[in-house]
Amino acid sequence: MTATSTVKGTTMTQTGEQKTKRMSFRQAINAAMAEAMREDEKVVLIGEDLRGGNGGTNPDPTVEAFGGVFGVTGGLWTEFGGDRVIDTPISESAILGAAAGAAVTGLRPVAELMFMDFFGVCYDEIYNQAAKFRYMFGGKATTPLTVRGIIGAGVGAAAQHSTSPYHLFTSTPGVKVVVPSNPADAKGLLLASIRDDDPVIFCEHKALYDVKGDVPVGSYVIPLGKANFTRRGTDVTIIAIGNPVNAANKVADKLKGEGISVEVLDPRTTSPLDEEAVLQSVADTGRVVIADESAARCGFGHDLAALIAQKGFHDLKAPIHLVTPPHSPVPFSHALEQLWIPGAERIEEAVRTVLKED
Amino acid sequence: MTATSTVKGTTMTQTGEQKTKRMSFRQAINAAMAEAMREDEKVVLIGEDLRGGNGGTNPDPTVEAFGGVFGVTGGLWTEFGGDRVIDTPISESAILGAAAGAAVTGLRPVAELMFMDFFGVCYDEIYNQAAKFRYMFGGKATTPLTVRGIIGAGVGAAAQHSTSPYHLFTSTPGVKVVVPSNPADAKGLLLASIRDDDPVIFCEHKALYDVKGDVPVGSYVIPLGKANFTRRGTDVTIIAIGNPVNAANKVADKLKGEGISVEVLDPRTTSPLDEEAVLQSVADTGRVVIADESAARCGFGHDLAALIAQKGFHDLKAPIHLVTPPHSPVPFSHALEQLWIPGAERIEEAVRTVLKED
Amino acid sequence: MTLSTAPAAAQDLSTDQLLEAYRRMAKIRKFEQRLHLENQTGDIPGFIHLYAGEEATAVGVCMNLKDTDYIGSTHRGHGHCIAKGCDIKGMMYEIFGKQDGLCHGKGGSMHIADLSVGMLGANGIVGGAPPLATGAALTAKYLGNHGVSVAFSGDGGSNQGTVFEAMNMAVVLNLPVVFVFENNGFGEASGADYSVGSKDVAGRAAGFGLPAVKVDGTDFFAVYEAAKDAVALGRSGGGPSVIEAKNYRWFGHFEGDANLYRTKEQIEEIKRDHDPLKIFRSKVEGLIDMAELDKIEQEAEQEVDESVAEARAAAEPTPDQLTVDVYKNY
Amino acid sequence: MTLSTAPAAAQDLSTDQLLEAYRRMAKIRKFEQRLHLENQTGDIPGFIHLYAGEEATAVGVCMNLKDTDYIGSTHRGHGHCIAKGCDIKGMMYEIFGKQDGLCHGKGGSMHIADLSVGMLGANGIVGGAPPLATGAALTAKYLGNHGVSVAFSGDGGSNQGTVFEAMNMAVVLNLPVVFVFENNGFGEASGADYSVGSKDVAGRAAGFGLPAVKVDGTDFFAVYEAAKDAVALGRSGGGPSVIEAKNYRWFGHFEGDANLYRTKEQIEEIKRDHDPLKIFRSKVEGLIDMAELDKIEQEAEQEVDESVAEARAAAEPTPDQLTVDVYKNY
Ligand SMILES: Cc1ncc(C[n+]2csc(CCOP(=O)(O)OP(=O)(O)O)c2C)c(N)n1
Ligand SMILES: Cc1ncc(C[n+]2csc(CCOP(=O)(O)OP(=O)(O)O)c2C)c(N)n1
Ligand SMILES: [Mg+2]
Ligand SMILES: [Mg+2]
Repeated sequence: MTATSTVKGTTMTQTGEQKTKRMSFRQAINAAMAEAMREDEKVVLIGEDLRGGNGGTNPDPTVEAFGGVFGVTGGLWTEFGGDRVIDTPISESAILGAAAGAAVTGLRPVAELMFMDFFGVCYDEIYNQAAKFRYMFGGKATTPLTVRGIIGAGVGAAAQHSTSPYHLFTSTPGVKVVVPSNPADAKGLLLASIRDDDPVIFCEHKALYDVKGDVPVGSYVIPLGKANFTRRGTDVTIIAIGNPVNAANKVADKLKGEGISVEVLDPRTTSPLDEEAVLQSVADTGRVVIADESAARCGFGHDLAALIAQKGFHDLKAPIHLVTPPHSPVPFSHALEQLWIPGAERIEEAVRTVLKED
Repeated sequence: MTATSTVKGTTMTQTGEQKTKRMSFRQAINAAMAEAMREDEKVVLIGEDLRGGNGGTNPDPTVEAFGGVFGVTGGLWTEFGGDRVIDTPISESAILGAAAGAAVTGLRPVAELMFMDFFGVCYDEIYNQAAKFRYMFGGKATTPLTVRGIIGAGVGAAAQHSTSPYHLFTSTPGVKVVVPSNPADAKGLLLASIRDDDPVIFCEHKALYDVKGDVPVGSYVIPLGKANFTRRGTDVTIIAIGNPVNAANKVADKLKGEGISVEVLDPRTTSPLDEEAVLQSVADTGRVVIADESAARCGFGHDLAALIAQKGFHDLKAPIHLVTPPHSPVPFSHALEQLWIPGAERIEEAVRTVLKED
Repeated sequence: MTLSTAPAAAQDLSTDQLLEAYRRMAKIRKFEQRLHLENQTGDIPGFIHLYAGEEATAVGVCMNLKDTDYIGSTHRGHGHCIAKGCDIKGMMYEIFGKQDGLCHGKGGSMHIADLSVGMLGANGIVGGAPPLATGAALTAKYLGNHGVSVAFSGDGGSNQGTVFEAMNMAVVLNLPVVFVFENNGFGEASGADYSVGSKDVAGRAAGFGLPAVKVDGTDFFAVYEAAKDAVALGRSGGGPSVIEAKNYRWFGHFEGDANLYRTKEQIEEIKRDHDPLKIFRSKVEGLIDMAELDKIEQEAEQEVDESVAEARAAAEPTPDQLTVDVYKNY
Repeated sequence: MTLSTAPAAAQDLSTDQLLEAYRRMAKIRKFEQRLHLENQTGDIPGFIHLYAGEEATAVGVCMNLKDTDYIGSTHRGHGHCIAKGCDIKGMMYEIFGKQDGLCHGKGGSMHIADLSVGMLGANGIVGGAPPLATGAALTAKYLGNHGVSVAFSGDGGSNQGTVFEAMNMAVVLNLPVVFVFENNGFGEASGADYSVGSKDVAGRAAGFGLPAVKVDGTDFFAVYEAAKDAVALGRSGGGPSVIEAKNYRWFGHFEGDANLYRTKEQIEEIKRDHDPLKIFRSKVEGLIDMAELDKIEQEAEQEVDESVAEARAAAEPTPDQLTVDVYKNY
């Protein structure tokens, strides 16, 4: 199984051969939802235009007119019906709040926020409500809620539809946060998220939707909190999450040709974080580049760097290098946006620099 | 002038003697608003119960029935009237959005969010609106908006009224973020914030409201982005912000008696950050403890640690130590809350540890 | 929609039910009056917001609910908790921050919850309950168990966007939820006639497509009747509705509030003319022996006394509890 | 509130004003039709949402405004920009992400702004404009300059909490803001009759204390008259109001939308029966020479043609622009 051939100390719940199917990131996420809904009827989807076509002048009552803004929920309404694939008004607080309320009273909702950029109109429903229920109520509440949403720059969606605020979610005690980088992980992690009894925020990078990979069919779960080594190497570690993992892999493959051995570590979930894997890789290579699209300040990359500066300090042979966006909104212009993204070019440059330092 | 006698390379815009007056943190903030309103009639205040007593059965049309939930705006309605001290419905999105809209069209509003914990119902007005106007609109918008709000644990306000989400604000490009630790700073920084032409988020730690200090009278401005050394020392640096600065000072004073020389650096603003001061202190002592109440993950402390691990690495003699809350909501119980806070005891322990390490 | 006078509905309820209603109201009253005093000792951390004066609303609504129905509450939540059946001792322990509190001392006054009796939590966020209760209603509808949920909000909270969104969505999804607005005339210190643009909270419902009634929130029977209809509507698949209950709050917004927005005389008048317990008594005259009600009050007072004594003596949470229950396994 | 038929208000306006109104509508139409084609080349980054079919609403409103009045817009903002006087070339450059665009290529279609003509920005956040426009109205009221502001929202956006909060607050503070709801029948792909609980957007205004009217948004004169009244109300200190303008959108929600929620025939019918430009022509017959309108259309087309050619050839922002204008000094 290609997608997992380099995995170490981690990940697979199934053993032996598992059939795979080639599909896109989009399809893998769709497949995870379908699988979850088939195995547990408490799983319901709620969000805007997950179906599309309710009301209005829709000539065909059986048609899914949207299936989500990038088509990720396509087919689910047709299979599971309107009681389980629930279209809502444009009211994100009501969506997330109702999902939280449904979760704590017995359902297992998967709410869609569409673009994670919209968290500012509704994050209270997670920050002060769902995430705090269990603790605030003395352990007596269980809130199995998954919030899906789109993150990421690269497709010209401009300042209000391109951010990746998973660092904000990561800093929130009580929620878990998932940022998959490839189709197989997306499926396995989403199934784990939906089955999880705590609130999980699942971040889908829009530039990945059309990326294809081999994805195990059927029930396939990757536990939350287990990192993945997508490349093994000994000279330097790149820790990357989400789309930058793919850039990091490219850099690793390119530098291999030059005899440079690059390890790429994908934490896959930012919370819980597989600290052990991070510190182990630092111990192995002593040189660290972190590639993270979340933020130039107080981001997930800074969290990793702080961890290493605390617990991996003695293994470090050189300063840590962070490759993040600049401290600016995402520019619309394609030319500027490409510079904004923590892409392969900047990652490669950081790797070459850190190799020269001591 | 006591409050600033240890300041280095920084801070005061006025020269020579400036008269001071002993007052509380609350009064200093109030004085800054009054000063700003006297000098610029474009300055207006907007929020919930800044006056209190509008409508209802109020028997006395001249009374300020609230003056803000902790009395911080007391007297301002009486001095400046209802056109400039504007009470609103409980509608935080409308408050911050209207303040942003007023700022970009010519006023200089100071909006109060009351408790910063409420950001989740309204942060879009900053995150996607005010903070992005200038960049998104190609530099053609100016948004001189200040958002004040209460942060901090320690007074039993429980999970939804005790957090310090300034790390989230710090990660937002386009806003500046201020977290004062004493009355004089609070006044000078709030005046600078209100005069600033960019959006500023001003965080007031509730445990400080009754703390007194000598505060310069009249127009007194501390520029944003200038750190303050509250203690000078050579063995170890404690970088602290907000209320933990006071705990750090206590630790420094205590350890002085044991012959340990502790430097305490208060960045005062998290964005812009005085990187130079941080790196200089690291260079001077080589040992770093960071005391920060924002978050156990992706917090402001992690941001500082990442900066140092990147740019101060070669100066470090030992791992960086972060003293933050645990990754949990703020507990209500007084006993637990005291453990939750990154207080003097834990800071002292970290200092003693880092001094033994290499 | 006019302010209805109390229907002579006392006959609809059994004597036991009437006594139970009074018991809950008396418990709330004694609980809050005692807290008003206890708070002055400085031993209660944080803020408390007392419900005294609004007893008939919480109880009038909750007497229509089962343990499997849910309510979402506000920062002023003690009354809702007691009305929905939360244990007095568990609450008092919680308010004192003790390990054996309903939330093991981690929640406090503003976050008391007990899901086992359908109490989804007091809520420190104004406008917090409506979206959550809408979700509980979604669960009930999906499971087809004829459950309903109730969201309590204040007049001040009625201006919060989350509340409007929830009402609209409940209509769109036809969910069994009752939005109860306790209009006690004030937010913190701002009059409802200032902050509600239309000066008519219930009047907003029509714009979202819900039916609404206004009732005298100090009259248990008026509230009970209105809630009975609203709950029946929800249980039978008829969707959401709104009740605005006119109320008076006896104490300040929070304990410590100097009440500058009203006079001492006004407060005395409120206590004299708008006492839900007195009003209840006047309505059941002839049906219930007043001595029974006296006894209920004494019992309530005794229960509260004991709960305070025990709560004060009870153990604090141990340090290891700090990081327990953040996640299922942490 | 009934759907008004267009008043014979053509006489109120001078010939120049009538021609100007048509010019703006024609520019919008040509701009959007051209973008529909340009987008298929793949050279425009991101999402674009076209305003074709709704021209009469933006122009009918903005013909009542001065440069010193402000409007807040939506994701579907091109029409509002043109109606408020944004430069066509500046807009086209912006949509192609070029340095000389109105926002120096940093904003794009969803964030076009020009404060110098009172255009506060298209807005990618549904429900974005109402709080901001309320703030602009606060400025106008505070400065006493008789300015007004307008917030555009859609039927879908009418369900966002921010919108409700803004309406209520505008009433409480008595601000000169007009909330215009462009009801084109759909959010993305969900019918307004599904997502609006009451099935009546304007009907919500009463609950917040604002007057409201419904107009045929494809009839310039109907919109113009309604906006005239609303703007006059605001300018004279009479406070906020609501206009719901019934509309039809000609293209998909965004370019790329397969329009599965309606048939090709329905769209053809819309273009045939609900063309604001055609409707305008029919109303000014006898007042205006049709040849003049033809000429205006040709000029508009030519201006759009030129703007595309120039925008395509124009320079990209240089790399140093990446971190310029985050702050005043950075
Ligand atoms: C989102 C939010 N905004 C503001 C507050 C502060 N606050 C707490 S209670 C309150 C007044 C609430 O008034 P109302 O809804 O009428 O309830 P009442 O106190 O009268 O019971 C305010 C403003 C809050 N807790 N949450
Ligand atoms: C807060 C927020 N939620 C959701 C979206 C995604 N979105 C963009 S446009 C749209 C539909 C808007 O419908 P309507 O308000 O009727 O405007 P129209 O597109 O019909 O002009 C949606 C859901 C968004 N941009 N912002
Ligand atoms: Mg109230
Ligand atoms: Mg629409």
